[in-house]
Amino acid sequence: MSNIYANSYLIIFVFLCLGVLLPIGALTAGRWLRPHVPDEMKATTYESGNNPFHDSRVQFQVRYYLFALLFVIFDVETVFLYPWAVVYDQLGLFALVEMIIFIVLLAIGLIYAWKKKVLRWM
Amino acid sequence: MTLSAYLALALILFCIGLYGALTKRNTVIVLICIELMLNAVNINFVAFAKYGAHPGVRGHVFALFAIAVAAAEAAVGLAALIAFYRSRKTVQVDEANSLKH
Amino acid sequence: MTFLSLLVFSPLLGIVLLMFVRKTDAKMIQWLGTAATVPPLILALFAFIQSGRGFRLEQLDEARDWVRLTDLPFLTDTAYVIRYELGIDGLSLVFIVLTAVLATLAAVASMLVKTEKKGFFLWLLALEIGMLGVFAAANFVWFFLFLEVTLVAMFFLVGKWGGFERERAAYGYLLYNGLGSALLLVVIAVLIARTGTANFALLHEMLHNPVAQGQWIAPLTEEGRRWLLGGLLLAFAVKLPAVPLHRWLIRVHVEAPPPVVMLHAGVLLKIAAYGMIRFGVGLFPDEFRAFAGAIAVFGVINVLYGALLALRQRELKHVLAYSSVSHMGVVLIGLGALNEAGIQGAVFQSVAHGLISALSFLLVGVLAHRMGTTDINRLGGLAKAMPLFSGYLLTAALALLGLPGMAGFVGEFTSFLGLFQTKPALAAAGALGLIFAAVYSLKAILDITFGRACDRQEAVVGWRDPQVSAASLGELQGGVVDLQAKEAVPAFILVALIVAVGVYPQLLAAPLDAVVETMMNGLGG
Amino acid sequence: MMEQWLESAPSWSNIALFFGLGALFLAVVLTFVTYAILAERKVMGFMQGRIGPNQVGGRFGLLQTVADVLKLLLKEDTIPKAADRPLYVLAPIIAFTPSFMVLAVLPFTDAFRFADIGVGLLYYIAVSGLTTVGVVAGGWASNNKYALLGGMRAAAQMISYEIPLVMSALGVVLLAGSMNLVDIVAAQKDVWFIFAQPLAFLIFFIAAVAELNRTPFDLPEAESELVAGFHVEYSGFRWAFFMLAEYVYMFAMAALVTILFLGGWHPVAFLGWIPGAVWFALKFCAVVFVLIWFRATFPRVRADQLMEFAWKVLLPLSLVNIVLTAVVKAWFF
Amino acid sequence: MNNVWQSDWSMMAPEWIVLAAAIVLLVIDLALPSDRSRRPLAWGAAAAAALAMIATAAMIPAEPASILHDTFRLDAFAKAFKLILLAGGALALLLVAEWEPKEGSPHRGEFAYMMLFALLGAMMVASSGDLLTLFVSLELLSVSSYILAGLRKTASASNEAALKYVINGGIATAIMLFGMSYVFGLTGATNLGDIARRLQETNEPYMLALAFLLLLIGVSFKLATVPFHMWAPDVYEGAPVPATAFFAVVSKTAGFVLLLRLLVTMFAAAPSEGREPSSLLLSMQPVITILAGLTMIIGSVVALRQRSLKRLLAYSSIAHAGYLLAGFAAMSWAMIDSLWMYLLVYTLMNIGAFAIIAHIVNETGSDDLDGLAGLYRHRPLLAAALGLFLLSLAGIPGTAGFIAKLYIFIGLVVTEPGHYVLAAVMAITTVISYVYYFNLIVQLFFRPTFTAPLGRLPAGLSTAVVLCALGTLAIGWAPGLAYDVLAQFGHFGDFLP
Repeated sequence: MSNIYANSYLIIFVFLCLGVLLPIGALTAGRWLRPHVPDEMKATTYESGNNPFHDSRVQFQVRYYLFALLFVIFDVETVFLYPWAVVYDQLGLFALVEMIIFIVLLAIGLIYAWKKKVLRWM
Repeated sequence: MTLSAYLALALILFCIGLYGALTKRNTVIVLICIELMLNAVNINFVAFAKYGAHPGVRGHVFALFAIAVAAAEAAVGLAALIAFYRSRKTVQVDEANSLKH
Repeated sequence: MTFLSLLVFSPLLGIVLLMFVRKTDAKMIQWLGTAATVPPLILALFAFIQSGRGFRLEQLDEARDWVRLTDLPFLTDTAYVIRYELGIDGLSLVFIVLTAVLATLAAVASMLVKTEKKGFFLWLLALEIGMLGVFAAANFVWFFLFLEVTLVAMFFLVGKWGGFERERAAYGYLLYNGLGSALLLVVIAVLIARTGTANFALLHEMLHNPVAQGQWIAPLTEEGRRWLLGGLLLAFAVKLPAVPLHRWLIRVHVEAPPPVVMLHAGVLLKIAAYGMIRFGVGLFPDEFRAFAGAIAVFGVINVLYGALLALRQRELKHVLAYSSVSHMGVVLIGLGALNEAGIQGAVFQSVAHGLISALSFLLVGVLAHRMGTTDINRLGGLAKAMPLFSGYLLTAALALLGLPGMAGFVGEFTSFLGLFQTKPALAAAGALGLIFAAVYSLKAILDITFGRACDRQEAVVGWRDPQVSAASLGELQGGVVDLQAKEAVPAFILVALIVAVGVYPQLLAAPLDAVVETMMNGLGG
Repeated sequence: MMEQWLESAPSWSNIALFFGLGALFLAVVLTFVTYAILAERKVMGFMQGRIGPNQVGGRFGLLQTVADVLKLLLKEDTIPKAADRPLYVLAPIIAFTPSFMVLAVLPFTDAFRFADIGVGLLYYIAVSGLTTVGVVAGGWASNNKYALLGGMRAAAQMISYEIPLVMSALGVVLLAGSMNLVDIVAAQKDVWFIFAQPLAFLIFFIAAVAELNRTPFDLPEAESELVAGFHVEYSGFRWAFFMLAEYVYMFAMAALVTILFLGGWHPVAFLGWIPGAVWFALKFCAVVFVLIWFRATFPRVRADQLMEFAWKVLLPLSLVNIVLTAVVKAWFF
Repeated sequence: MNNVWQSDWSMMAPEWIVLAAAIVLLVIDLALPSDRSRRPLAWGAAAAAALAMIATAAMIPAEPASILHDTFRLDAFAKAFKLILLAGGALALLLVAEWEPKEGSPHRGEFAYMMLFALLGAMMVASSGDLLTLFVSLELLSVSSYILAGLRKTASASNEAALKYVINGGIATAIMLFGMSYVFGLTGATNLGDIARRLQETNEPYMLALAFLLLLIGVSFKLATVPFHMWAPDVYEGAPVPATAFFAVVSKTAGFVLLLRLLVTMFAAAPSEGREPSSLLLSMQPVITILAGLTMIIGSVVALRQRSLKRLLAYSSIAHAGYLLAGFAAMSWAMIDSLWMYLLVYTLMNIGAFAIIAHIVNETGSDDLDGLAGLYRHRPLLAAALGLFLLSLAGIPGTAGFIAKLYIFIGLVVTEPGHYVLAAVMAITTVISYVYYFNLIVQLFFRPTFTAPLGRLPAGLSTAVVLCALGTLAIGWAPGLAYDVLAQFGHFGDFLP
């Protein structure tokens, strides 16, 4: 059993290596094959023809952050949901009630965000 | 001996986080450092739960709760930071000095 | 029996009534406020007379359940029970009478206060409650409670109705006495914690033959008791005040309004003396011996220092303030003697100085009111302008310097007598102070009454009082109003009392004897 | 055969073995991608009444994509001087690597599978999330307004749709009582979860399409508004790797859908004699086809529709689904 | 799992009430059209807290018990401190009802139920018997508090306060949690009782000491005791007044509850490095003593030069935390009793003062202490009430403050060797504190007024002020009232699980 455990992660590690090696290999191979004649125009930022004006690191709309916050909350809450789901059979009715309360609270949170116009994109 | 290795790692992480949290000026970095500390805690819990004197699942549970709470704190922290940025147009802690010391 | 509660809290009635009087109705307020101080006076005198007739004061003791801090199983039932306890003996009685009398007189003298009389009387009555309570309390917690009431009341009276630097004076008073009280509080806390009781009588028992109130309460050690006594004495030394802790006293005497100073010099300073006698000698007789010498030395220092500085002052209030320091020194001397005469002297001196300083500050108040200044340099020849006033002033001076046949003499004489028996050298040194006293008091008073103001211009400028439309000394002597009846009455009463005590000390000695007796027994000889 | 390898004690030989197999599998995946692209173009061609690639490699253009790849390989690679160079170089790798890593846990048949870990599903979701970082990094690093916008949109979209994805998968976990993908497939022996969890399937599939940045949710690279989204500045093989990542994800996601909802390698009732591999392949291809079909038929949604759909429709639905599933299970099982 | 069904849920009645109220209010707040006033919500919240308080009081005679595998304990300790917490919470909610910042109060709804959630967290801290619940409920309190601090979204001071609070609180949490992880590692248990038992035979003195110190640091962050107090003044000044009142009272109380539950329960019997004294807690006594002394000194000295009322009260609250910590450091048999008494009194007098300050801030928009000048002239009763609270804070006899302080003093000196130094420090700092408290009194009564006369005190504030004033006076003159309640708890004999 522990062997399976170890081996599985070994495999994952191997896949990681492969996943890194492929692009590196390909790109180095490309370096030998492809031409390399840089010039000014090539190195400029592309802005549909017109010359790039001021820095493009524009300040994002705040709504991006708001969604990020929501994501953090809801995504992490699943941390409780998954274990519960896995052992649901053993837990019985009480767990159901508990989790329904939990989900209702989550829903209230969602409704709150909804009402406060956080979910409005435009 | 695996345990002490994990503990050492956690301790190092924690100290880095603490150092950063106490010295850095940029609030985002400070918040990240706090997360770092909390993750050090999680490593501790999980390590103890697996290799500790009394192995058991409690450590994992505690880690789960720690993660959730950390997320909540991070969310509130970012929200506070955004509000602060809106009113002050900066994210530097040491510029948060309108309240006299 | 609720006699004492009645005595202590009867001014409350006045406070309540005053609440319903309009701010503007000064006459009504003055009248009501004065009336409110009468009930305690009557009750006090009644008790005094009764005790003179052999009535046993113990019968007046009161006790009600107040609070039980804890009922932990390992403690005895009596442990940490703090009750509401009042009880008096001859010693307290004397001071209570003094307080009641002076309070009434001060209330009368409050006519010199013109602004916000309502608030003034409210606090004055609160102050009286505090003072009466301090002397009537039979339990440390309540003693402290009443003591702090006086503290707050004085803070307001000085800070709101005082002279130009009133707030500074008030803070000085607050901090010095606050420190004293805090120290006292620690001592009290230790006593309660280690003996489980705050009642004086019980404490007396516990301290002499300690009974464990239960496990986990460490009994007091010999050394511990010495420390406690030290703290106690230091706390009261601040309030007495003993040199070098006397700065606040001067400022308060100078800044506070006359009636307040009457009470302050007359009663509040005596609380310290009372405390030293009651707790110092009463609770820690054996340990007290160790301190007696030091106390006597401090006493002598007080006497000389006060007297010398009084000599150099050219401002009547300062003179009197330093004379207070000097006279309180005499109290210390009496305590330092640590024999029957000494202690009796200390009490006598307290009462005497209470009456005398009350009288002198009443007169100073009047003077300041008339002339707008009390600067000796600027005043002179009042004997012609205000003969009656000058007469009283002279009497006060004579009392101050301890003329035989006046109260001051009895106090100083007995105290020094006591000290001569134990520490003649010190006593001799201290006696110098009496000579100085004669010099400074006569010098100051005579300058004012018969002497000539140093320079006229100054004098002319000196008169601040709008009532006086005078532009020159000549006119002034015609123009100034002499002591009026309503001012003369309290002055007269005071003089009468001074003389009475002076010629018939037994008046005070009678109630005291029993107390001093027991204390002497406590001291073992 | 995988079992005994898995059960053998971990050793260097194992590593070598796995490496070989992994490389082999990588080749397979690449071939799939090559022909998936071709298939996509062909199918769309037919759907739009065109022929599609028909020059290179016979009249079916079988070598068309190969040629494209070679072209990309030979294309000059430019890095704008305004770019944040190290990040710019790193981004494609960050984007691609997870896409391949997730394949490690997918069981294709009971024999043909790699890692067998208890939290397979969680692993998939967690690792696939990393790609977002690569995308945003690319958008940020190339320091170009369109790229940045594309990157941000990609991030917002991915995180928004990840939640319904996760929540709907929860229904499956509830029924299977395990996060191990093999167990999940095993749990579908009798009834596929697409029938037990229709709602979850819908949500999951929609969310999956969005995660793949495919039409109708391909805003991050919307040619018509953002030129090309987060990889405007990329060209040559760097660009190729973003593309590659997307198609590998298409592969992975199709496989995952098959595993979670279509009963993996389980045959349709009476057709048990056909090997599981074939069944898996069929279902897999069906899913891929549907994905291509979508692209051909659906218009692109607006950004606001996109986000609000995720939060206001999918998320509540998936919550409802969880409760329903739990209740039903509590009562009837 | 049956026992979960059978377990006696009525024990959690107060918590249920608060939780239900919070959620209902939340929903109502969402449903209510935005132009409607949210004031009734705050009143409702206050009512709920009061109701919960009654429920708690009703349970006082009940035997100590625990449910949910001993994660939720309802012992005398829990009941006693819940009473204080709920009282403070209810009064603070009254302040919320009258909260009128100049930019208007669009978030009063949030204010109300966020405060309820924080209150819930504090209550759970009081009655949690497990490290896990302790931590989670503490975080519920903290996170809600961060939000409360930042509720004036448009005011930059408020935002800054929230930010500082989050950062400091986060660091504190992390440190405390790190300590907890070591404790868990040493014992493998999260139940406080088991931990206490297993710590007795632990043989890792250094890790144990480290854990203790980490926990102590974390707690003292929350308590804002020196040297971890720097955040408090800023947060107190920036936050809206009701929130400030809440932090000063409820959070502080919860902090001390945490201190007792965490450190005392776990380490009272834990072995210490070296021979004598055998208990780790006792061997750490010097550290705590020094902390207490420094806290008292710095709190009261720095308060001297404050102009802002909130900031002044912040430092004064630091000083009070010092007194409380002194009571803890004494570790006499009177420890918990005296802390309870002090916290009760502290709650009353502080909320009272804050209520009046809230009124001044609402009316004048500033909390500079000039705002008090001459208040006596046109609002004598208000001035008198504030004067009373200030005297009580200063510990003048005749007010509740004195009684509480006296008990702390007794606790300090009852043991041998007594903590005479600490007692002396406490006495001196008390006198120092006279300066700034009486300075306010001078402003109130002696100085002429510059500002326009204040309006009448609105209903909520006046209710709070009257209740607090009555309490302060009553306990001051008849402490028996409070001590009889205290006697009900049997000196928390069942505190240690």
